Amino acid sequence: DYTVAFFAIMGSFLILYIAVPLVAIFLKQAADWRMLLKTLHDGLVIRALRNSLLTATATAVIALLLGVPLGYVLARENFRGKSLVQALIDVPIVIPHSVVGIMLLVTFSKAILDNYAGIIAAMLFVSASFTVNAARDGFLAVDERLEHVARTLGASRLRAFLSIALPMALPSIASGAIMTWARAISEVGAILIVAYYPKTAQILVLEYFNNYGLRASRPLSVLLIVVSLTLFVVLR
Amino acid sequence: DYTVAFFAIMGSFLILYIAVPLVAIFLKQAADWRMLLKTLHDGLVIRALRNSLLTATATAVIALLLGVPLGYVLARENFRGKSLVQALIDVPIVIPHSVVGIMLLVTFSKAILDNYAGIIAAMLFVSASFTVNAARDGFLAVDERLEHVARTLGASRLRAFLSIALPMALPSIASGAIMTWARAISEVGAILIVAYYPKTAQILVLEYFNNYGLRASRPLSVLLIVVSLTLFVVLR
Amino acid sequence: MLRVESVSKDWKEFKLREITFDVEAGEYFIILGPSGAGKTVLLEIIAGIITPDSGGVLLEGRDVTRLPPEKRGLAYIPQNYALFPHMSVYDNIAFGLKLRKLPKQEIERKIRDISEVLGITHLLRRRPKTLSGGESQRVAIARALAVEPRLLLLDEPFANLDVRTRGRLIVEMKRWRRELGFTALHVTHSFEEAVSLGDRVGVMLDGRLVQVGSVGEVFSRPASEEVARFLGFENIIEGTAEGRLLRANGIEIELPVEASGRVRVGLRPEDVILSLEPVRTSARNELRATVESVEELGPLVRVHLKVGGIHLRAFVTRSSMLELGIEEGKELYAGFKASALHVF
Amino acid sequence: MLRVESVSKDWKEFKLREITFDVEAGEYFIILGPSGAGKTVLLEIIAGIITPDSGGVLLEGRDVTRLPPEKRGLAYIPQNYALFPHMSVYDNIAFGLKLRKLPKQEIERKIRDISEVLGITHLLRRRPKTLSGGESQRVAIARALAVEPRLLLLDEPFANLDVRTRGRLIVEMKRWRRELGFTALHVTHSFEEAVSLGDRVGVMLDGRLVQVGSVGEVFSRPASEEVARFLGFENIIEGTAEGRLLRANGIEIELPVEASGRVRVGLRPEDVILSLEPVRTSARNELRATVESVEELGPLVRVHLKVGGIHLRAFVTRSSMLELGIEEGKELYAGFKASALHVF
Repeated sequence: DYTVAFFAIMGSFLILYIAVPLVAIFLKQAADWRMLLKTLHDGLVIRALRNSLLTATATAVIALLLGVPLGYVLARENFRGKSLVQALIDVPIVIPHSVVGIMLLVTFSKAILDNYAGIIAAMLFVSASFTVNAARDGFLAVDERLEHVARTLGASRLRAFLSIALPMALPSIASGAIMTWARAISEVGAILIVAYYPKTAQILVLEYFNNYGLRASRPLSVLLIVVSLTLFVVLR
Repeated sequence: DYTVAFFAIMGSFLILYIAVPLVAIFLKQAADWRMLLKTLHDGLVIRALRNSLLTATATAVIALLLGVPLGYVLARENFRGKSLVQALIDVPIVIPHSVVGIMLLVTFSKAILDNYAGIIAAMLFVSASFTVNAARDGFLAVDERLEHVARTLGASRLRAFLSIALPMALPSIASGAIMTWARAISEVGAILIVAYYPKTAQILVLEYFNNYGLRASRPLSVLLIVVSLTLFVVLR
Repeated sequence: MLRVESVSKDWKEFKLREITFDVEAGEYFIILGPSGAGKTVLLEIIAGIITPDSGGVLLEGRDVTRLPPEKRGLAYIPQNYALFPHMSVYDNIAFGLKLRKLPKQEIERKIRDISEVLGITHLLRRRPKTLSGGESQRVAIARALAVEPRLLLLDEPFANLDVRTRGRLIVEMKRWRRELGFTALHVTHSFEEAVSLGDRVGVMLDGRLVQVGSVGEVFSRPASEEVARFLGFENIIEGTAEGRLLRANGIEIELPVEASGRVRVGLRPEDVILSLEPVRTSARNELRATVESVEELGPLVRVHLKVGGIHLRAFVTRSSMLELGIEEGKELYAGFKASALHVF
Repeated sequence: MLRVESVSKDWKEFKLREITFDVEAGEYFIILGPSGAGKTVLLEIIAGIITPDSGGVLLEGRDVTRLPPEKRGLAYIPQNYALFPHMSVYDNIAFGLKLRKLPKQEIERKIRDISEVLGITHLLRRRPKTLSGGESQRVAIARALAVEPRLLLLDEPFANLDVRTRGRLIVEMKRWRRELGFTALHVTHSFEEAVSLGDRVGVMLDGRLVQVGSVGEVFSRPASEEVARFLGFENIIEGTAEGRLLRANGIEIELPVEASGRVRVGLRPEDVILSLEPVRTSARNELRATVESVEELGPLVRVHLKVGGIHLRAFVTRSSMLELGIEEGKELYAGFKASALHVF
């Protein structure tokens, strides 16, 4: 079938456009494994990686604490302005990242400038929606009647939530939290504005590139890709 | 119900965390409307905005040209490695933005360094998945039997695609293209590495902030928020 | 024991209107109605999941209308059983007992006892997903009865089961009731369940409880035309009676009893016999009819007939349809005994 | 005109096996089978949407098995009509004509003509979403017939319509055929459609075409036990015949004809009559039976009986069920005429 064949060829360009850079950077780095080893002993790199992992994890935890209750309310209750709340949660996706940084600084000023709180603030703003939406979908997939039956058997609403809804929605919530974590660690633009220091790995990639060029920034990039892809595979 | 009330309060923090910065930046800027007017006459700002709009639009067009056929193939055909292709399309979401820039430079080197092609390359990598997924979902929602009937009535496969599947999936494809456009114009990290010049608005926000501080970068941020939110409202 | 008083509620597409009835202690009360009548909404109001717009629910004389479900002391089994899929059968049954903070041995003993009665001892380690429909229903009943509820609410408990399992569970349900002595409110659309299990039956149509009484009473003396229709009197003929003769729209029908003035009579479509030639006997009404349309219901066919100015529906089997050559426009004779008529 | 030759195909859960049949020019051929038999897959193979694993499709002597749908010159109407929702009714009907690059006046004339025959002239400006089921079906037929196809393929064309509309469309279909003279292949699970419309019928069970013949032939002489079962002979009794007596698992049955050796007889459940007391007459088999279970089918009830060592199914109406007090374990008499038995 010529039409489908032609469509498949058009589509392949896009697939290759994503696949080739992934393969290319690993191949190039494999030819330069000394640099990779050296990077693994670079204190700055280790500290930056630790900062990235810590802040992304903190972001995911905060998103869980606030986003899971919100997701439950969105899944179970109807209230005025619900669709506005829904829309608001998705707004951060479309705002330019540097503008997110400016917005946060305008609002919180020095409290978040160049500290861990600032990194987490930037990350949370751009990534919380993943946890909220996943939690909501997870709770929507739990038959409400299970909670009703639990309540007629004597469970309070909180108890029914903790012993029925939460454990059943857990897989969906977990994948939402992983997406939040991944989106958080991928953020650059907002963090550049709010908190250049303490240095995170994704910012350090930029700094090494600006100061020492492509070869210097490549090993850290490869490390970050490995972290991201591992998470991605876990998610699927 | 105490449980739901408590959950709603927890959730409100997150909603406020997104809503307050949006409101705050508009209020602050309203108190400083002279600066906004001045910005509107700044040639650098106008050129940067034009660059952002042009490159984001070019990205959306390329994503449409390559992503719609791919979406159609994913919706209608089964083939080995289909799930791998599906996964690959979503990979860019989880890779740190600065790393995306490094990957692209490693692969294409000087061809994309500091030119329009570079901006579009970075934008396309991070945003194409929105168009592909939306096109696929749009085509999946079109009953395949409509195309079958069109074919028994004498239409070739291409003709059936053009006169049945494409017009019916158009709303979904359009919203995917808008998301691609919004994601493209929001990108900072990858563009910083690949193409600091020609200057785009989202990079100029960063530059003004670094060189002249918050007050200088705020008006351009407000302009970009207006563009993004307008699009977002169109999308809903 | 349970008193539902003038309960009204608008909920999604359902509208409950002024529902009032009592269930006595130890009674098995059936609410019979077609799907869409609002039976589930009524159960959820009694369980405390939905709050009524007006009216109240009393349990043993106490108004519980505003009480949350966990404070009502009754058990609810929804139509899909709603077993907790992430817990073993044992933990499902133990759920209510653990909430009551009973000692572990006590819980084990109670589960052993109820499992033996319900014949599910061998299933205790299994996950709900691995159970058949009949097994799931037994587990759901065990979980509900384990907490010794004052009242058991059952929503179409046998609707999703195959014929054999259903028949067996209905028979067993009678035994469990004898052995455990619970009070039950059971909603269903099945006449079979109503006849086999119900001490009393309430007929629910379109959000209203239109007749309450013993099973025999309700089936033999429907209180109104719409109950009659629901119980299968699909033909309702209105006319003027004079002695034992009814005149309706140009046709004459012999009645089983004397009457006068405007009357309406009900006739079941299965009591209408179709034939190609007239077979006049003394006991029988026989009328010339034209087939308007034919509706297949599995092995049975519902024939819509035009008789003079009135419409009649008759059931025939698929083989009779073929033998008689029934299709639109066919002319034939429709006969029925006077005794098959039910005068309202 | 159409010849389907040993077509086999595994497609999703369906398995077509060696399907062979012919449709003559001008004929109305019905393929009758239960849902899940693979009827739609067969139509889609003939239409060219699915390629068979083996076997071939011939149209007017030419092998079209590898030809794409647009080169076959036939029209296909799927079960949901598949009207193009983004086009007006006019543009739907014009779709095939425009592809043929007919001049505009020619297209207009053709649409006017076909719309008049099908009674949809007043609908031409409407969108498909605003049409009723019956109107949609008429438009789908108009769109298909407008291109003057050699063969019209219809997939359960009346399944989604209400009784009245269905009856009317079946009658009209006969008229359209007379006026427009097309050849049709129509798949359905409805006996009514087969009887009303079919010149010939093919019975399709489980992916195989098991019997082809005139309607009367197929219904009166089912070729095998499984066709008989599908046509409603739910009871198949196997035993040893001696003259007109059949011995099966401890019971004796009088046969309508003489036979000897192992034979099987079919009996429709609607021909089994249940009674509380024996009513022995010369023409009738009468056996003591125990009720095993009861299955409600709308106004009809299927009673599963145990008679000696065999199982029997009988249909009774819901009112008879109540009168006879039928429930599990009930003992009663099952009777049927010898002439109701079909010996294979």
